[in-house]
Amino acid sequence: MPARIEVRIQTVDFDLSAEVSTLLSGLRDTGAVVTFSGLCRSEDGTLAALELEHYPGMAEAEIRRIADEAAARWPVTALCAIHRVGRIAPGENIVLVIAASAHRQAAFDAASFLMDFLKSRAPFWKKEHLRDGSEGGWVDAKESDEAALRRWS
Amino acid sequence: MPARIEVRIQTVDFDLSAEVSTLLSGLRDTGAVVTFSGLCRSEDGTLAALELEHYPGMAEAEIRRIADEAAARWPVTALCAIHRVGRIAPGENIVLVIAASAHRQAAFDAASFLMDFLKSRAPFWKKEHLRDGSEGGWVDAKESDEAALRRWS
Amino acid sequence: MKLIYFAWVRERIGLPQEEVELPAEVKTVRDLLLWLRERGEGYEEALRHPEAIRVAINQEHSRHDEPVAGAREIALFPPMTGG
Amino acid sequence: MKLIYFAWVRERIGLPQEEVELPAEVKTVRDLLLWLRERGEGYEEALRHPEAIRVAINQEHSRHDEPVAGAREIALFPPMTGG
Repeated sequence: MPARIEVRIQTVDFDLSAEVSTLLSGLRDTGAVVTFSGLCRSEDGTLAALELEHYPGMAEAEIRRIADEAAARWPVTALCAIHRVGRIAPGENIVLVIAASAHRQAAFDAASFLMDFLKSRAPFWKKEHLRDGSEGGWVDAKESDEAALRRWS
Repeated sequence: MPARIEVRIQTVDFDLSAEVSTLLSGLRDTGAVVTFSGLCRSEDGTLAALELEHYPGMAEAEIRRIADEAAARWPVTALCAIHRVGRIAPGENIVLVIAASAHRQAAFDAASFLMDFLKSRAPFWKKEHLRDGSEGGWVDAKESDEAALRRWS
Repeated sequence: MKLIYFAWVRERIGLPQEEVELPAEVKTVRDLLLWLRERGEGYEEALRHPEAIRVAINQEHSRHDEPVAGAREIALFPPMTGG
Repeated sequence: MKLIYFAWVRERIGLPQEEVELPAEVKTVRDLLLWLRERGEGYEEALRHPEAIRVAINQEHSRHDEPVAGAREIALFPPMTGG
């Protein structure tokens, strides 16, 4: 049976339990579920909010291509990726990835792969708004994120 | 600040969202949360339930030793492990591990480490009850679980 | 052909998107970036380091040596910072 | 000294726990397993392959060559299958 794949981009927050139970409903033989939640950090209290911009159409398509690749590499029963856009305050969720499989290693690997590629390949950009009212500017891409892709090749 | 560590053994089910939000409440600078849920599989519909036995006292202590080791190896802000005991039906949760950190790789590694050691070092045993009314017997330990520990040494 | 800009590329150029007619000598993504850079101050500022710009043709990542012929939609943006 | 049994070790021996007085010649975990094995049919069945038995002294895993002297509580069980 092909893996169930769910990809969403939305402004509203999501609930971890609800997303996991919806994704797994009716699926048999799932023994392991790994979730990754990416949260907006406060940056020592200096950050008022992040503003998330994306490329509509391509963002969904690119995440789906990454998920299809993960499903081809590991025996997962379901994969889900939800990315928020718009204004996000410290402590709030930015992104959720879920990977389900019969066994734990495939679930861990697929979730980690999905996050690594989502970070460096999916067309999203973060801008910082600071608590002192100024614009912190666009967040720079990190070399460590690009480097993280190499372990999968 | 030392990592917040929560270890519980209980018969009742747990809620993923509630456990994550309780664990993270008031914690700053957490940007990444990885959860692992281990579920009871149906084994192609042959399984009626698993019965989980544990060594009270040692089970909590051993999981805490594993969590302390994980907190020493990775810069985590919080770790949680909840293991159910008693009778568990297919589709239900058996175990939950949560690892929180500023960055994603530490959260993935700590959660994976915690699960690997919990599986082979924490004193829990599974017995199968089959749908045809017979006892399926005690689940055998897997060599692959023992092998999984070696990648952390 | 439709060009779309995101993040600081969009802010510096001052437009979210535009329709352009490419001259015949613009054959690759790199040619496009160098041609656009000549269109004004905002373009010059956005594309000063063309090698840093990521490009998608018809919503798929493309390298700078790929041809632009036949593209419906080309997007220019900085390295991604989602997740 | 208190001995505690779990899973199929408990089922085969037929007891969840018991108090025993160890003879002086039982010095290590391995000695204990071999001594227990002589106590009856259930013990013989549970401990037929002593090398497969996991042992905890005072609620910490121990190797078979460790001494048992001074232990308050020794637990015998099969390889763990939690998680």
